[in-house]
Amino acid sequence: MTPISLEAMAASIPDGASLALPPDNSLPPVALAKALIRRGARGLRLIGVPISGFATDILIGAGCVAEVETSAVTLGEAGFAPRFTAALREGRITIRDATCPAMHTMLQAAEKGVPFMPLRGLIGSDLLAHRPDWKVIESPFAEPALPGGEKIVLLPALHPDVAAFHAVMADSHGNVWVGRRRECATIAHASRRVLVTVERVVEGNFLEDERLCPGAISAAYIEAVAVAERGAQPAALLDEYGFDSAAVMEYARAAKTEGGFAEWCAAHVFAGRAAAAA
Amino acid sequence: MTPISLEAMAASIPDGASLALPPDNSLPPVALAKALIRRGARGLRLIGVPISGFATDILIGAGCVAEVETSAVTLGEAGFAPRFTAALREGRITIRDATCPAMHTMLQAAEKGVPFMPLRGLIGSDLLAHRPDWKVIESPFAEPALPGGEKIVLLPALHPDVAAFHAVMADSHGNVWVGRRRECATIAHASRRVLVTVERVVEGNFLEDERLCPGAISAAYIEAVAVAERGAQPAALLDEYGFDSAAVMEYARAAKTEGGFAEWCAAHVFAGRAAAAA
Amino acid sequence: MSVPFRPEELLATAIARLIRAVPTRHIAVGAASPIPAAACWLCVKQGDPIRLSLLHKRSGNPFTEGSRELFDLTGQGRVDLFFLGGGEIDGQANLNLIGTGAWPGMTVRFPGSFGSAFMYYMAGRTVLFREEHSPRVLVERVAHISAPGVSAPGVFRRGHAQALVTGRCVFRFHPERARFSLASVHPGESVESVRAMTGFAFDVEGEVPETPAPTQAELALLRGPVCDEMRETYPEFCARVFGRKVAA
Amino acid sequence: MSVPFRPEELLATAIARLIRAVPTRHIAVGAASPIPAAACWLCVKQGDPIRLSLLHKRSGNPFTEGSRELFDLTGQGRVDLFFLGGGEIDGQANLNLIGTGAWPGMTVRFPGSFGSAFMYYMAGRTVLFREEHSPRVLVERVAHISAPGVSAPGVFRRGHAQALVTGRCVFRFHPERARFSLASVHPGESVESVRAMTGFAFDVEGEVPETPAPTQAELALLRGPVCDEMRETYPEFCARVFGRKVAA
Repeated sequence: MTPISLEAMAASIPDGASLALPPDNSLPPVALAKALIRRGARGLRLIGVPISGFATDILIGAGCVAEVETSAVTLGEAGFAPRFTAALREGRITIRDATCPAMHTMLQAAEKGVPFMPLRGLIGSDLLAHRPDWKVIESPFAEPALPGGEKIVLLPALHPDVAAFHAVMADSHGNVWVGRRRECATIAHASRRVLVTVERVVEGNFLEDERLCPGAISAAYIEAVAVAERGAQPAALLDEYGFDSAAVMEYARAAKTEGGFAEWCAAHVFAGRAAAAA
Repeated sequence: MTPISLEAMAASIPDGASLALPPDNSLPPVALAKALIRRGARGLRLIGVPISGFATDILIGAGCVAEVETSAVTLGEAGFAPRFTAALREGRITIRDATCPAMHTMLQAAEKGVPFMPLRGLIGSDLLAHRPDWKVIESPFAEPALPGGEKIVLLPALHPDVAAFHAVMADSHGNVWVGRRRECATIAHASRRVLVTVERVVEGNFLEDERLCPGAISAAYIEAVAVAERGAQPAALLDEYGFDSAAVMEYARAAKTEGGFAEWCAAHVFAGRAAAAA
Repeated sequence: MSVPFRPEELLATAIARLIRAVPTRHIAVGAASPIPAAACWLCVKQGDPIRLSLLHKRSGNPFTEGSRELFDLTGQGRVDLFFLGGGEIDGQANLNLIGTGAWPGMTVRFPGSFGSAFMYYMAGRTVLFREEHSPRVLVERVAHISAPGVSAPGVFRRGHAQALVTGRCVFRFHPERARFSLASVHPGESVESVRAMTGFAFDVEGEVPETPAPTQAELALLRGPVCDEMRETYPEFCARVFGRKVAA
Repeated sequence: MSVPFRPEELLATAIARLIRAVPTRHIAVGAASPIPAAACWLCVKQGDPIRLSLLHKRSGNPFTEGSRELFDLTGQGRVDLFFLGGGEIDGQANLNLIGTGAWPGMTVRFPGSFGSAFMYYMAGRTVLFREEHSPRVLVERVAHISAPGVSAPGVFRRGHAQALVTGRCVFRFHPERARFSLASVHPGESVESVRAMTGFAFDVEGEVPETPAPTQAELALLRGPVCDEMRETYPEFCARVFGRKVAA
């Protein structure tokens, strides 16, 4: 397995692609998001699995995004996501609101190769009213608690064009290791293409190691791997490095305004490239 | 977490319970099956996840079983399961035939707390004709490959009374480690009670260890743990010990007849107890 | 003799009493504020045999199937109690985590519904928690329903709101009539002061007691072992409320 | 100049040719006999860029989500080729893995359907393999259908049988007319000898060639690197067919 460069990986994601991203507590590919900003991506349709965080906000701020399908966009302790909020108000993006288990369920339907899956809840929520793609049926199975019959929602399978996340490591065969963050496996299974950034590439085969295998995703699903050290920061990466609250707080303050965001980008997204080119 | 004895665990499984068991390549609780034979369990309804092997055949041979719901009963390289075949012919058990992904899907529906899940395939198979609990509907979602509409099967959630498997180890908190055999997690999630035999109990907390956590099942699901060294034999246990083909071949030969099975039981199921009591 | 306490400590002990009011084996704590987490730890440290699944705990996160496991666990009926809040909460216990103005929140946009449109139906019960108690938050009718307080017949629903705890009072929820009643008012508040700051109508049955102050034993647990458990996940809260320095 | 070869080697090379006849990125091999596995390894060792997922490989088993992953993978359309057999196979390529006599196999019970009632529809294509070629196995109409050879309109079906390889011949399957045609006969067989031992009617189009013998290069690969890969999973097969001793 030969890793590609981060910039080549970003270049391989076409404008307009639907791109599934895990949130800040689950291996977000922040370095790749910055590379997408540098390449000037446009019209991306982001999918939050099941919510969206820092990477989504910076992509929106940089004008890369047309639509977000997610259950929430948040910077966690640092508050509302400022560029998401501004872009939504200004009509520059659309949002398809969902609820966390609905995002998981739609991806699991794709993972299992079925056209839909049911989910309880949802009925009576205005989310449902705004999702014509979610259908209510009468369940054909008897539910003892509901002798009069049960209404239930069917959610369609969601097949992202691209899934991207930041794994701890890849092995010589292109398998990647995500540990307990198994939702990364679900999006890998559900998506047409899977792009993974990693801290490092190691020798060997995770699938041959009983201790590493349960947290691995087979190379069968993975199109390309790129090395991006500290590629999830400011988010945490399992026990490799912690969440950088100060950096997210600084971002949240800066990104309150368009100008502040542009300055933040100059310092944190483009500065690296200038240095690398020098 | 204080382990209970194997005999106490067997005693806690009531006659008539539905009992989900993984097959020979996935941590079967063979020692527990032998303890069930020793306690004289009756009327068990076994569920193969997704197929059934050695443990199922010995339970059937000993008269513990009323029904099997599974996708196959087999001794693998050692051929047909002799006591299953004999009991079925003699009308002493009934079988509800399924297909592997249907077993997984029914358990995943229980895992997700939904009343049913769809599965493709199945239509045109006689399996479906013999499963009145499986329903065919018109999918409410458009499938581009089928402009005239799609018929699809809905399978009901399957909630076993008890799930049992043999894990490598338990920790001080009652978490257990099954490595890559994640179907054990699915049956743990889907079942009302979960009983786990292990090779050993170790200090610590698997959930705190990024390397062990992905292959662990949280104690949240587990009612009791019992230590049973070599508890999966003659089946294999990950990299702990291999499959004992010779023992299975010997069983397959002996169990061709009722008398041969009785002799095998005397030597391999009851002998240990006599020795322990001495 | 009463010991001085902080408002957060009052709220945590009030929530702990709601937890203990109903048999509870397993509580999941999501992205909610640290106060519900403190209440859960208080019950545990008082010896209640409760399992806590803390979604945001980094080391020892209880979920090994990724973030869907919380929802699956709840779907299975294994979560007795969950906590939810809302940008708006109305008198029928409807929650709005979407925003105000035209859909999808063109006046004020909140982060989004998270898991509310599932958890609120499928958890054994829910304690609603929102510190801000104002007519802006507690409204007659939410602008958009992320998750409804009650459900029509034919919809599978395992649980409802047990109570709504705010910075001013504790409301109990009655799903059969889809209304709140005032259960207790915090020190310094009255039925009238609560009514003045609440956008929805609620019931008052007889004399409304004051929310009991934390006992000395409760405060000792909160400031000691509860704080110890919470520092990794909520360092700033522990520093601010319990006066514990953030570890270097 | 021909080298002596074993029947298993002929079958493996015949299957390898069927694999190579269609672009193939990923093959899953289930509980089938070792001969299809040998065919897959032969293609790999000949340099074809094919990924193999061997369900029964113990070390390095490719599945990290337990045994459901094979079925999910196939549901996703990521498996181009799968192998199936059957206690009975009929002229419409219906498979019976249930048994004969009244349901559920009261005369002869087979082990069961395994994943056939899903894989046969959802894999890109299936090579049917059954060494025993007799009227008992290849029947006019199977007693019970575990998995049907063709499906009605309105049923999602990604693939069908590509071919049926037996100890006597190779049949090609034509899903549009739901019939087999005779593609080649193994050395020593003829159209007539095959017809005599086959319980179903099949088509014969023009001259039926003999199944090509394995080349010297194929035999060298089978007996060398292919055997090396297969010994862990199929030690007895490797000992019997390739003359390799079982490791102590």
